[in-house]
Amino acid sequence: MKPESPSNLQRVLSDGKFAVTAECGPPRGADPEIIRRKGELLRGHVDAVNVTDNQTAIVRMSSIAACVHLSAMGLEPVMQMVTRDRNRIALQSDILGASSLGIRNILCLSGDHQTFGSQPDAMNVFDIDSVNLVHMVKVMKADGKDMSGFDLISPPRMFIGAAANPFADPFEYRVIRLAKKIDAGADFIQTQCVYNLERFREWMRLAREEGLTEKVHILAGITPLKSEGMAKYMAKKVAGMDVPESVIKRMGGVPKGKAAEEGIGICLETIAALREIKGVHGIHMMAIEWEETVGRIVEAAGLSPRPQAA
Amino acid sequence: MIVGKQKSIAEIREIVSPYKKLLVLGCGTCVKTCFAGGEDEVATLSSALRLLFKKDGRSIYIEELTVERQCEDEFIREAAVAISKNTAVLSLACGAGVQAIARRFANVPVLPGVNTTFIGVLEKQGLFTEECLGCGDCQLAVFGGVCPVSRCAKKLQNGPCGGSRIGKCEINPETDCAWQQIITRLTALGQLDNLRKYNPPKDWRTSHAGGPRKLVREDHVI
Amino acid sequence: MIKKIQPQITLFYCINAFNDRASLSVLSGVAFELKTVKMACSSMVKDVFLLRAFEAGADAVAVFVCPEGQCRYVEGNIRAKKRVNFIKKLLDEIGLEGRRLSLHNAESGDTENIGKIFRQILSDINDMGPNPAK
Amino acid sequence: MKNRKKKNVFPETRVTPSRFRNTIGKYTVRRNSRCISCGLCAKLCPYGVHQRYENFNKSLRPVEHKCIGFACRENDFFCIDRCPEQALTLSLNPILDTLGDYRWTDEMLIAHWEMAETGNLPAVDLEYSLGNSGGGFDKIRFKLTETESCSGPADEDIDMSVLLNKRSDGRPEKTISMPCYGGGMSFGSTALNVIVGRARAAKRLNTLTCTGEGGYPEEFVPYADHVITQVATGLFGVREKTIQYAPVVEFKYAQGAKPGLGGHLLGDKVTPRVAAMRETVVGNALFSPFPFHSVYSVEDHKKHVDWVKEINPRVLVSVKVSTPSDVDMVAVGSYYAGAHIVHIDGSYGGTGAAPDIAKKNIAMPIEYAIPKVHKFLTEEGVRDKVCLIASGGIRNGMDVVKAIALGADGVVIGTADLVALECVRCGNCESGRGCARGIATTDSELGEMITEEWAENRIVNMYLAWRKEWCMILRRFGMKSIRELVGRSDLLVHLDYLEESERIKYQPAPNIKLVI
Amino acid sequence: MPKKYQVPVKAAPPRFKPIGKYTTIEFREDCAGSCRKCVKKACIYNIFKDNYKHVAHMAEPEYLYACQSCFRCVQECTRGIFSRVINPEYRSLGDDYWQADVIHRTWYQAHTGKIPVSGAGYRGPFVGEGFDSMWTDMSEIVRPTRDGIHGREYINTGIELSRRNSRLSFSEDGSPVDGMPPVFEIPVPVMLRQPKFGVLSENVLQAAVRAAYFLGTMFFINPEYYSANLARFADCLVPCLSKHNYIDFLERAPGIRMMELSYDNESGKIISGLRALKTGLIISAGVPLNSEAASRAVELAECGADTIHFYADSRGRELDSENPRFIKEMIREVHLRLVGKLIRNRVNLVFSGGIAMAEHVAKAIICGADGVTIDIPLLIALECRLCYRCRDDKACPVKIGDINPDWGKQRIINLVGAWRNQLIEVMGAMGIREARRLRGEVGRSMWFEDLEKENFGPIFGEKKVSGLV
Repeated sequence: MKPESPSNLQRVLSDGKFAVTAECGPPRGADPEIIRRKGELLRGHVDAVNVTDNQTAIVRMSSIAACVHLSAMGLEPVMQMVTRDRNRIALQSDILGASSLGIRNILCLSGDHQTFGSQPDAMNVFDIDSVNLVHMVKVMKADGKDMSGFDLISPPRMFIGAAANPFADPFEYRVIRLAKKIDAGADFIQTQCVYNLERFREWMRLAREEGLTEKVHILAGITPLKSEGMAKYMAKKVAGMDVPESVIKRMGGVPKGKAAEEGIGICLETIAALREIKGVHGIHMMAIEWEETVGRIVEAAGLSPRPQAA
Repeated sequence: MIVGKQKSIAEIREIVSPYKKLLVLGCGTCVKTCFAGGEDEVATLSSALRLLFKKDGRSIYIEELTVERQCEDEFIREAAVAISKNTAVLSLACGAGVQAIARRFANVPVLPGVNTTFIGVLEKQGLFTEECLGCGDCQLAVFGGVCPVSRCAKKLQNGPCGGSRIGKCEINPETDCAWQQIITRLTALGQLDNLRKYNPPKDWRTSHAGGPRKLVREDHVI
Repeated sequence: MIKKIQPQITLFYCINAFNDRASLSVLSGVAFELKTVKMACSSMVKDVFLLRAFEAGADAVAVFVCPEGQCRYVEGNIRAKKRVNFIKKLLDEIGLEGRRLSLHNAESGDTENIGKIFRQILSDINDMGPNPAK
Repeated sequence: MKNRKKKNVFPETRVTPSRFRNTIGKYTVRRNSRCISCGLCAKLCPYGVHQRYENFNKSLRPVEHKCIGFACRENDFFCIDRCPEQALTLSLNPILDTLGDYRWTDEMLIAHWEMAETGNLPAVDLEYSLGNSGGGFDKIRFKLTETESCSGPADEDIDMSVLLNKRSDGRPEKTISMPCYGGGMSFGSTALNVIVGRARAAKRLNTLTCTGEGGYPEEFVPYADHVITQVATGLFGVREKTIQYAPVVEFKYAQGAKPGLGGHLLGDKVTPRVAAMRETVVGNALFSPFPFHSVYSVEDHKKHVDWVKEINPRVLVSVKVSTPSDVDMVAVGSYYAGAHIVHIDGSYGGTGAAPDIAKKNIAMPIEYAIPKVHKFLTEEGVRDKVCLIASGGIRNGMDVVKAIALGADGVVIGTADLVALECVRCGNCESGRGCARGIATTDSELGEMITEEWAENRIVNMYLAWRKEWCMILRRFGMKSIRELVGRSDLLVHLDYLEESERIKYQPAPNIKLVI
Repeated sequence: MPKKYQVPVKAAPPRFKPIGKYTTIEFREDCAGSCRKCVKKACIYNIFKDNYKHVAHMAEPEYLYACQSCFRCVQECTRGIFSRVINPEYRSLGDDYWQADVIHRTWYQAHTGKIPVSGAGYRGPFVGEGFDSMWTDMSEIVRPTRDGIHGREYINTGIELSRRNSRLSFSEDGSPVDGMPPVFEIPVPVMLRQPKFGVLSENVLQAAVRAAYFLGTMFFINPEYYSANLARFADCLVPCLSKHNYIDFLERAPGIRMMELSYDNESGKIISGLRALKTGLIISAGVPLNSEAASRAVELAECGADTIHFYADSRGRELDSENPRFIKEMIREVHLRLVGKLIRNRVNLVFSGGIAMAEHVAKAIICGADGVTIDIPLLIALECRLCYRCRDDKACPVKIGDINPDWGKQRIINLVGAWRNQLIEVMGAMGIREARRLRGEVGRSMWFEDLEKENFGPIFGEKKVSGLV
């Protein structure tokens, strides 16, 4: 592996192509087959695969290990890393390790609070926050120094991602926070699932006004809905999610057996709309435990085939 | 003030059960204010314990006393006579008070009757909220007087997480989002620019990360 | 010879709600001991007084307060109610049964109701047995 | 003519609220936790019950004594109904059960606190003119007139002044601008700031106050023109100098509340300064003898009066006596001995400390003594030569004019001054460290609870409120001067002396059974 | 100079917390009381601190009622959590004659032996029923002693209980025809009488009898309660006997100096007989205070009783009447009847019933009594709360039966001492040096009706409302 070779995702984006990423949750177990099977479902449909880091604070196979498995299959992973579970020392060490294993993309997150997970009695860390993490990776990469200022013998190569939620409050502040992440060193941004297009457009408009879309690649989040129940659940129970009433109604308006189809239909419409928005450089598919649908959607949306890695 | 909550009767019963003569020692400052360890709570708890043990057919002698503060020698001293008459002390002070008593009276078991919960304020009747973590490096000037270290579930220093909704925190819809409050307040103060600045990782050495802390005032040491 | 022990009831009452010990005469013929503590407002019951009544050997403690919204001190009866509920929980924790403590809205002269309340308390004591911490 | 100019002195009101955080009112307004601090009540209430700091987003506790109570229901600003959260409750303040007594009712006390705060008669529906005693002033009323005339002279054109020297004996024809002056409260029994505050008030109102028998602290000197030097049986602090300072010297033969007893100052109150003033030992209880050791007869008394007149050729002499059955004789005797002012002190008056048996049982109430003395002086033909001052149980503004109509020229006020300073009449003036409210005490801490200025303003305000009441009465009878009212007992009625049909036209006195 | 009579008082603290008048209601939930300005810490009477000391030991919240009513906690509490209330027990203490404050002041006097003193003015009604419708006179100049409260020992409160001959008759040889009658004096015009109810245990009787003995006054005792234990106090005992048992009793109880014979139509005869039989024995006649009282007084005075002791009911009312008059009027009637018959000086009149306060002693004497007896105040001095539960054989809330007789004795001595000082207060103000001179001195008193008529009559005309209210 040549250290200077950039990530596939970075190349797709810098080539000005509409990128597609998808999410892939590692298993609650040690079996690598599961992650390989999931990877197989995504092969050819996406430019990179996000591997979550103990998502929703439930213990799973580590993100780094899962990334390595995918990498070995020839898929490009985006390693997610949360500040919830590691202090700054562990974070840096893991970044160096990940880089050494050929992982070239990182998505810096603060992580879901442990109260939502299976072990709410855990102590959290939150030594630094996600903006600090972005900045930390940036400094490691660009200056070749760790946080203490020590010169790293070989700096990690990472295409740095950060998350943004255009739907959380306070809305006015969301763009400021985006700018902050960009200033800290984010190369790309993956957003929370978009159902409320209107609000997303508004957010993008503000981001454009601030000139942020020139500085960063924004990938809009997409999650296909399976049922009315899921839509309702996401609307009510999932933090930071904005599922408008109209979407829930739409999901409920079709017979039970047709709901999944309707969900996919909504996705496709959304993707079509997103592609019209200036500054949106790609989508990020979060098909929760429904990876098989990603390929179908990508194809139907006319985003297939994906550009080949050089 | 330090906010605490009395332990459950079952737990207290467990820890006091080896002793025959017990001093229930209240503290008249913080824990009194949050109704965990003042004169009234001492009286109520003592009475409850007497009933409890009597019900079980056990006899226990319980003495009641409340001093102004269990964390200051001058007031601890006032308890010395009562302590010497009993085989154990059930302290209704915060953890500091319990340890201060333990340190001053080497041969007496000192048992905690209160869970020290946080440093907070009485927001309104019956509602105490945490306001400070004692991190040792106060940045409230930047945050418009609202502390993200104690009041944000993730101690975020650079803005709200994606879970903030209608001013509430994602982990509990009853909890106000600290960042929403910071933003509201800074907006009102016209200091929103504070938030555009990047806040570097916090130096936690002044907090618990640095181990038990000491504060030395050289000017007070002779 | 086993001496039948009479149940003991301690009654705390607000004189604005109930100040008519004569109406307790409806209970004549029922064998129990009654100890009364009158208060200028039911909010004068402190947690500790209720417990001390049990310590003093009461099998049940009743608190008579004014009907809601009619307290001379505006919220005294509400305070009393909350304290009683707190102590009920505490009694449950101790294992004395919170049922031994009860709060009633009383009105002077309503002897029928008062009789009913006492009969209920006595039947409760009968169920629960005497105060085990006597 | 100089004096005439002075008669309508009309000091300004300086609003002077209570020293205490929580006020006591007739009604209680409570705010429960439903309150969302919206601030509507503060905007609505024109009486200032609900207040807000501009920069503080929580509501403050209601200022209860300003609340006009259930009568407010009619108003569209009635906060209880308008509160969007129903967080406010209005009720009669149950604390009133424990406040006041038969003579000074709860409402009378609260009303006087309000007068002392604002200088106005209270807006709240309080009965402040009638006590609950069931006799005397509480059953006497001014006759109803055909028309309740509101026209007539304006307040500032009504003359309230009283001429103290009617003897035409070459001594100053001193007047005071209102028909009352302050009774003696000694240095030692009452906090220094209180008595100096009274002196300052006396100066502003152009009237007098009295040293009591505890001597003449130098703090009085700036107000010397308004301070009576009392010569009592203990002769504490009586010096040539203090006689020379004084416009009036008062011989205290007896005090209504404890007739036949000398003053009594408990040891605790005898602080170093008090002891120095009284030339005695710190911490030693002081009993004044009774009566004057040198007075066995009217002739002896005359010698006393002459002695004082000799020392200060400009001084007027007042003789303060209690009300035995021969009070009329005593009054005439005093006059013949040379007194300018005969001051009769009835049995129900106030005091710092007196045996309960004396306060209740000895000597007659002032309501009887005034007409008795007035009549006798008139029959003797000397009524016009002497200024008759009454005191002892004269509580409020209406009592003042009733006393004048019964025959006094003016009255002396003690307790009401203290009520203006928020006395609650708990009666523990002498026990422990003294007055818990910092009025009748020399305790180093309690004695500093009141400032001179606060005391002055409160007292002035109360009299300004009273003056409004007096003016209404005088206007009702078409009078322009309080002097016209003297002895006009024909304008009075007594409820017990009226036929039922007549009686119901008058406001009945409160008749509440109190727990005593 | 002879030794002057003085009552040595010394504090005898109550065994039970007296029922206080006020306390505070606090909404404690609004504040836990750890504020720097906490009024509970600042209370100048230290009420709250003391309350906490008690809370650990008391089963009942009585100790809460120790408030002196200064309202500072109510007004200064930063959170305004206080309101003040009257103790409901205080509200139901006593009745409308034996009022709560009368009981309270009696407790105070029995405790301290001091006279009740307070600040501010008189706080009661203008005028009241009974003794409350009269005032005593004072004098601006005339004084029995000239030195304030000093020199009071020269005021004599003593009265006689023995018969006085108005004049001596001599035989032709110049020797007195009758022997000089014995002179029997007591130093206070207040005698004690065995109460009609209450827990009259041996201890209680001992306390009262020893107090009477110590004070030099008399104790009127029911003969059934007489026991050998009391024999050494015989000097102060007055057994209340009837014609059926007086002979037996006098034989059984040696050393009795005075006895009382309950009145019936043979009383005159018995008294004459006794006089001859027991010269030197002081004989009192116990007479119900009813409509016949005045004529019986005349009858008994004429047949040679030393003292006539009239019994009104416990509230000082005439007996056997549908429209009873008050003892004040009854005393006037009896006294004036004897004066009218010119025999007032032969006998001494003692009245019992309704004497609740020191002022009643002075006023009864002014009305024409020589002395009074008290019973209920004795019980109150021993902390009685007049709950009358003993009448139903229920337990005494203050366990009067178990008192220490020495403590009880001191309490009663304190009470009588305080009353005597108050009597002196009144006599001093009036300028009277002898209690005997006070008797019947209505000229030195003022009566409501007279004052009204004299002073209000000319102004307001005729009074249309009868009575006081």
